[in-house]
Amino acid sequence: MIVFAAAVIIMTLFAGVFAPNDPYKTSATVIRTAPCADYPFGTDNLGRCVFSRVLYGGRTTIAATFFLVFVSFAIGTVIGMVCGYYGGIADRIFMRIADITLGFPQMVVAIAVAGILGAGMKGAMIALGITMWISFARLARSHTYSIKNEAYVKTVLFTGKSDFYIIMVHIFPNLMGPVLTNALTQIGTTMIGLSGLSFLGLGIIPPTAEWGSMISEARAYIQIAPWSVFYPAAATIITIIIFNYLGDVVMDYREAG
Amino acid sequence: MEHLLEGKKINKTFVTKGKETTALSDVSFYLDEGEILGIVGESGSGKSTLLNVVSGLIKADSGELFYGEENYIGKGPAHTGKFLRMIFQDAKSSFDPRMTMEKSLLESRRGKQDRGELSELIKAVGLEEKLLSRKVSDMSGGQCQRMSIARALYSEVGILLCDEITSAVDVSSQKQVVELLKKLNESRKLSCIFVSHDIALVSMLCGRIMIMKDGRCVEEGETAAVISDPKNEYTKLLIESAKKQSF
Amino acid sequence: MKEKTILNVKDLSAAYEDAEVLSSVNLSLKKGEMLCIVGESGSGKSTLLRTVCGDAQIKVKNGCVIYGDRDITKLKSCERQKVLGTKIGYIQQNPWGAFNPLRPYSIQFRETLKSHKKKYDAEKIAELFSILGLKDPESILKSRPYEMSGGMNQRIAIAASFILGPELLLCDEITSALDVTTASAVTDELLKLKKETEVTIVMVTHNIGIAANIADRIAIMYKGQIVECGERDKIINAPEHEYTKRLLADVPQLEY
Amino acid sequence: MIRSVLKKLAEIIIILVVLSFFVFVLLYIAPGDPAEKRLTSQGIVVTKQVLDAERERLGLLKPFLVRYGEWLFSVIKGDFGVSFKDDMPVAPKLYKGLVNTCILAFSSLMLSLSLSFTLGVASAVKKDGIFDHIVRIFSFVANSLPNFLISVLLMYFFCIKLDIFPVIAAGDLQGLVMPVLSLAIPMTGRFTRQIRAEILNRMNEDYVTGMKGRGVKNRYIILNVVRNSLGHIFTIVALQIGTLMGGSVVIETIFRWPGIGKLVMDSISARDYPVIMGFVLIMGAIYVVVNSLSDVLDRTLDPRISE
Repeated sequence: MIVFAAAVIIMTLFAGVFAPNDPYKTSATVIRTAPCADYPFGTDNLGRCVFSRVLYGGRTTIAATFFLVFVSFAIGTVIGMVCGYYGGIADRIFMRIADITLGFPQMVVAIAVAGILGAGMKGAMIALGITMWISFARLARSHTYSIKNEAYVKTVLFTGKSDFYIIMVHIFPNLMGPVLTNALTQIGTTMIGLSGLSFLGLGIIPPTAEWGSMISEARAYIQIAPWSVFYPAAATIITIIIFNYLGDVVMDYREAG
Repeated sequence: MEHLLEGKKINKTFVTKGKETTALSDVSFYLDEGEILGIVGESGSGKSTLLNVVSGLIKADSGELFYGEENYIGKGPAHTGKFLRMIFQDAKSSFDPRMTMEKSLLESRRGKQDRGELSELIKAVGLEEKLLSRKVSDMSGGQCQRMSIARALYSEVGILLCDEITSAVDVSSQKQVVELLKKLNESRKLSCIFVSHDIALVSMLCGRIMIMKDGRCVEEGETAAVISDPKNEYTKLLIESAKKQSF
Repeated sequence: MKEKTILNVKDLSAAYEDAEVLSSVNLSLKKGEMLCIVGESGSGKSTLLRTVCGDAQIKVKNGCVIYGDRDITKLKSCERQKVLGTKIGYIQQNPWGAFNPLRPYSIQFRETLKSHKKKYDAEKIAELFSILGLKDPESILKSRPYEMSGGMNQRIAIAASFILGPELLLCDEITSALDVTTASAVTDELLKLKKETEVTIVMVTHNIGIAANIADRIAIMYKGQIVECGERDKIINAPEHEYTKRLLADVPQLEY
Repeated sequence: MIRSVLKKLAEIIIILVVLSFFVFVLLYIAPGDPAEKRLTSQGIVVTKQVLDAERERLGLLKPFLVRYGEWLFSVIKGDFGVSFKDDMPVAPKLYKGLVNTCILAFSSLMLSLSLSFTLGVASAVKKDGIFDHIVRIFSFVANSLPNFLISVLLMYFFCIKLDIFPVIAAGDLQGLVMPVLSLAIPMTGRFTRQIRAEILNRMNEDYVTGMKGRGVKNRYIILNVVRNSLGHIFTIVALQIGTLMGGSVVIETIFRWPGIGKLVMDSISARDYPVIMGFVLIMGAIYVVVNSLSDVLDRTLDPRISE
């Protein structure tokens, strides 16, 4: 599966190399061509190469997903560690907020943001990020809290080392495992969310290639050119399955010890 | 006479779920230089809380704690670490799973590091030097517990607070750890508070004993005197039960 | 006492997934005796009990456990369900490990009895409770395990085993999680019950001191094998195996 | 018990007030002038005078907090203002949409819950059997499917290729099938996985061994385990309410189901703020109330959970 995941990432990262055609070049002569040698996945309503668009679209989706997961991971982990380590009133307030926002309807946030700022990648990212960083923060906090109460951290307290030293040397390395696992499992969910928002027109705005918006556009002429829906759909499903499977495997492995 | 460590009228109450539980009420104790004091009690007697208060890990509600003439109540472990170290029940979790033993040991000393002394100490606690390059997952519970004693010694303090340190290891390691403490007590004048639920074990190691129940000290005195002629009802029951486990 | 063998462990080897825990264990139990199996953590003593009960995670590699005239390691799960409880009882170390912590004892007693097509007999429960030093059986039966102390729970677990009237009772460190004073009270009560019912008891413990005080016979386990087995006096006073000697020397004794 | 319910109630109210404030702030900082937008959308030529009059009429000239207070009070009275698009009161529109959305969401929730509960418990009990493997594969794949994709594919095969169901859900029973399925399939996958894991986890508790040791019948053991898991399963469901809401917006848009989600999607392009605000507030309120309820329920079923 790692091989598949790597293949997907490389294919889309170097979309320019693998793509046979310009994904944005419209051509009136080849509108809705069925898959053929020149256009492996056919063309869409504007005569654009679906295969190239799937590759470039993958780049948009995957890059946005990784960026979002990474930012949430960074922010969430830092806040979680600080809350878990120091406790106190700030921690309690944070936990209340986290309890409430955990699972808060992302779509509602996205709609609120899009309704006011207008549609766009920024709104979609904010909408998804607002709940995602919380999951990292909660996880980091609970692990920090339990590591802090482990005998080895208590032992270090007697040596007079600074809080920063303890967090960086003892706590952070020991919570990386579970938090990174969470990052991996979040990838699939984030892709579903991002492409869903784009599909609704609340995320990436056409003509930028993105799987969700490609499917949304092509839906109108699905009877005439089903390939322009099926290939991006298949790409989406396969990618999500690959990353979800990876997440499951790592999770099982960690649970088994 | 001046005591090495002394606690006066220590009180501590925990609040969980809106309910108050008194963990310590008016507990006083002292520890003289070169002495091993045993504290015996069952779960919930407050013995571990007392040790945590003495070490500075938990703050007492009221009372006084003296190290020599210095009242250090309210000070945290960063301060108390200059003269005492605590050793915990769970030996394996006393070491960072990602660190080698050597790193863990070096970390414990505030002053100048001395690797020669380190290897000497490892031998003094009955371990081999090559264990220093290991991580905790490759060591047994008994080895870890001796390693944590070595770590405390390397930090150059004179007082060890032992919290049920032999409860999680098998009987032969338990014996080894106890013998080691005895030896260090004689050779290095190490002073020690030894908390345990096992009165038989304490009777083998400690010169003086304190019996705790429900957050109070119910009896205190020379070990031999307390065991052969207990005054308190609870102490009698405890000794009675312990006798049923000896042969 | 008539010397009748009720359980026979023959050349038993068993393993969890890949690690072998028991190797060629031989043991026979006489009716009405109290046998203590003593060993340290990892010696395989608890696994031995669990193998007799038929734990699905343990794979029997070799040998058998004869109860009656059958090898009970080969029972189907529905047959085993009928044997466990009524013929062979089993109590584990965790005092909260006998009952669902969230439901009243009375319902769970009913479920236990119904599983064996027996009637709920409040009087018999009350009688068992009084031997075990449990006062006010009605209010206890109405309460739920999570509200009760460990000692209480372990006593009620013992009552739940005895209500089914087993021939053989397997006790896995049942006093290890309790305080010393509670533990000795529970042990005394168990002995009282044993006298009344003449049940055979196998008691697993890491504490040879307990064994020395209650056992008729003692078996010493070390690294998955029984290294020595014999009458209580012989094991305590004239041990033969090196490990037994070391164990006896290392156990802390009250000094005064 | 009563105290904790009251506490929860106070908490809900505080959260809702904070939420409403955020919604109002978002609106306040939003670019574009609602008055201008409103006039243009009605085809009126915008002059300074007309604009000022319109602003005055909409109450846009009053101080921020006064406007918030007035808005909050009318919302409490059930008045969400008038639509910028057609001057009609928003509340009835939201209400009508909400009823339709609830029908859709509730049907799919019930469908997937009953399915996943059965599948989850059964596959946990028969762990590692053939049935368990099939359930695991199904739930894994279903969980990986975005619901907009499912609905597009379902629509293609059942409505266009096979022509069994109508493409546009008219709000009747037949039109309900496709949207319900699209919502329920991924949700069933997710629930099944979580319920299976929860039951498996609880099967490992010591008391299960204890019961087996007394020869208690399997049936009773499973009932005990399921009973103890219920509280947590409710929490799992409550946490998915957010996803369900989001999903219904997508599904309603695709199948043109006349729910609140479709209403709000239509309003976004028109910058019809009162509708958007009402939507966010109502959805937030439902989410908060459902989760508080499940929390109380969980604590009642398992009193060991600490405060």
